Amino acid sequence: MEINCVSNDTAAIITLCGRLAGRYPSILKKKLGEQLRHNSRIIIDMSQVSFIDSTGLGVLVGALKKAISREGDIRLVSPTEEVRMLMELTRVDRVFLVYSSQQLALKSYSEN
Amino acid sequence: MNSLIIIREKHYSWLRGLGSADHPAMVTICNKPILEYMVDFIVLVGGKKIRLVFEEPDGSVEAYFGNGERWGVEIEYGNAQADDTIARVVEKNSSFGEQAPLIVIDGLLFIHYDKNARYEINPEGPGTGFLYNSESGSISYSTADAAERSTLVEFTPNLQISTPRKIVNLFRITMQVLREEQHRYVIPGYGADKGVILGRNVEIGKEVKIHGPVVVGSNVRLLGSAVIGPNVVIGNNVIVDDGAEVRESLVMADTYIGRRLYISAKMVAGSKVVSVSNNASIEVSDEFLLSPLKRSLPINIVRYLFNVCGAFLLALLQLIPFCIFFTLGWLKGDLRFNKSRFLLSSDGQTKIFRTPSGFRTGAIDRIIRSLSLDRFALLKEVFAGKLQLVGNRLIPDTAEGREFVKDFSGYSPGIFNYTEADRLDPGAAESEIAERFYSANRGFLTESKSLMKALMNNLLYNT
Amino acid sequence: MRILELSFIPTLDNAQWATIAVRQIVETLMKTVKVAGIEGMDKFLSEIELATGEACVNSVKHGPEQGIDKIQVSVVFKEKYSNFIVTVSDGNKRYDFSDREPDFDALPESGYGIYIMRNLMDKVSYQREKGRNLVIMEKEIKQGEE
Amino acid sequence: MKIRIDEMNGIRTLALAGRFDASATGGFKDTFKGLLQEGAANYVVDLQKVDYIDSGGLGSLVSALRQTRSIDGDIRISGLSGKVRSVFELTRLHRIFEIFDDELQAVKSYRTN
Repeated sequence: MEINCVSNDTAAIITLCGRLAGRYPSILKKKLGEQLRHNSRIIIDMSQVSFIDSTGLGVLVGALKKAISREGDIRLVSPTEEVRMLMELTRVDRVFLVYSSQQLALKSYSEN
Repeated sequence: MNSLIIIREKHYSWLRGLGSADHPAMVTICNKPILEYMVDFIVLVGGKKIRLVFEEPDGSVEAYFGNGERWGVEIEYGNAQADDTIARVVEKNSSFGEQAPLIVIDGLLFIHYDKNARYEINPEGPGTGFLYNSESGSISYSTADAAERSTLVEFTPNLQISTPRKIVNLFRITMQVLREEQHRYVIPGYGADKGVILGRNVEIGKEVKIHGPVVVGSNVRLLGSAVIGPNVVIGNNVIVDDGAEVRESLVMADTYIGRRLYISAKMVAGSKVVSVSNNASIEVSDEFLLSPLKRSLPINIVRYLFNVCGAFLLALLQLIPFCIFFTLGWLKGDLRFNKSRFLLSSDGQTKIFRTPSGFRTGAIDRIIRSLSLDRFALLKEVFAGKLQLVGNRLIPDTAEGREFVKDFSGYSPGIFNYTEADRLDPGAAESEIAERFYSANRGFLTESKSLMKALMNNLLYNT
Repeated sequence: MRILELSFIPTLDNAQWATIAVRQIVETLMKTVKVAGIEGMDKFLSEIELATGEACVNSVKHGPEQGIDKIQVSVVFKEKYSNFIVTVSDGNKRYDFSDREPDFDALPESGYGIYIMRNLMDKVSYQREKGRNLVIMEKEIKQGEE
Repeated sequence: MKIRIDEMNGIRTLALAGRFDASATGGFKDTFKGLLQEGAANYVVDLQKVDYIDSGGLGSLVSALRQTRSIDGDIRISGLSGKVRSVFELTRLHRIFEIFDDELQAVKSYRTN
């Protein structure tokens, strides 16, 4: 799995690519931890995540809690059907705001 | 009237892989195989013999339907080939077509019959023809001396017939049956609450909420504070873990639904989830969330309950006779009991029990034995979980006994034993075989039978 | 518990008798332990009979000449698992006991034997031991309740 | 195993009885060879009285079927008992042979196509 980070004034954009499972959730957790120290407004582009397991979801939720406690948020960009369904099953879909593109997600941050 | 039901791959293959490994015709609607609805319908219209004709035969269907006794019809099995016409199938199964009127169901149809209605076919004179015909299947008939093809005739009263061809269809039909037509079919289980049908051996946690209509299969555990319904069918052998919520969904047999999962408008089979709204499906490989279940359940608890219930019933029955005859026997000096130490399990636990001596001393003693009252004092051991109600013969704690029990890992003694149930000589080889065989093949049915046999034997052969 | 041990001079007729003997002894044992009531006992027996028959015929056919080295058949009943184990052994050359499925569409005229054994029995294994071939077949009595 | 040969409407019928196992295949093959030499192409093999069939028996049926198909003939099967039917199914022969309830229908079926 690839994890790429780009930061700008409004938010940090993390693009994930591949399977968020196995050892990658803990790597992502570290990355998100670092990122949260600088900027608590995060966008995660999930459009290229083919698979996510419950640990992966757990990392996202854990990071979201931290972000909110720092008045930030984690917003997701176009999760695939598979990921979206798993998020629904685990009720995680209720706590994340989901956007169809990075631009829209960025715009949502700059609006408030 | 006789009937042929033709099961062709092209009508059924899309159901493969949904739920268990059984034949797709065994996929269920409200926990009843689709094929069984067809059989029910044939029985309802007066069928006496049914032959299930397969292009790809399958043991699971035969294992389920057997010879049809349970449905009150004769069920047989036959073969056909993929491109056989209906006429050819009828020809191949000639013992079915000639003497009696024949109904042929070809394809996968869900017939929305009503078990309380009467259906009649009204052909004008002899002939053959279709009662229903569509791309996914047909129902045709021929009268005994069919020669001429007559026009399309219809059942009276009229029937709705669904032709499932996609998972979504199956879901809709199930919902229709669940919400509007429950009363029309015999659905396995018993009605617990309004619109709620529960199967055998269903464990429901204290805080579980069930909102009907809901149909739950057998061997199901709904744990913790799970929320089930409305509009849910749960198959056999399913665990819904604490805090999960299932609504507007079908959970197929042998599935585990993990803690706090939220299942809405889905079909779940093992680790496969299909969204009913857009037919998208995913395979969840995380076994903590969803996973197929092997068919095993906490049988020990159930066994213990079975034992305790049996022992309690027996104690109720025996209490008064026990008081009377033991007092009499004690006054008369007829009672001879030995105290000795017995082995409780193959790992060498022991306990002292009082058992009747080997000698029959008098009339009262005979009565006590014939009514099995000599076991009364042992019943408390069942409640304590030390003895089974029906189990192996108690083996005395001797060097020989310990040796014997050591290589008999299934040894689990009971107040009543298999040897006496089958009236075998305790020393003989048959007794050893029976003891080992039954303990390896415990089942509630066999045990209830053994108990009855033991009680009857005591009654018949001690007087 | 070993309930039958027999050996026969390899001819096709003897193979037939050995097969019938195995069926009979299994039936007798099942009746002794009163599982006669289980549904499908006849099917169970027929399946054991057919698998044993295939193994015996196989041994006879692979023998160098009829009537030299005896073929041995044994039946063991494991009460703990209610399992029958039928072993057929011969002194022939090593077999190719692969679990390849025959290519049904090509209308094969032989090669069904091993496939039949594997499908009728719960477990079929092949061993080579002290210059003998051992075909070991296991089948469990499954009762139709709980 | 016993084999009774008959003829109906120009179709040869072979009614087998007994155990159709490896020791019986020789007899069956010889009989069948004889019939082929007489020039008959269409057959019905009735297995109603066969209570045991093994791979040898099945193999000789398939071999016979091949020979008849090569001369545009066929072998149709009738009267499978439950036991024999399950062996047919196991070896997928139900897909290769046309299977009928009774001999007469199988014979008639040659006329209908």
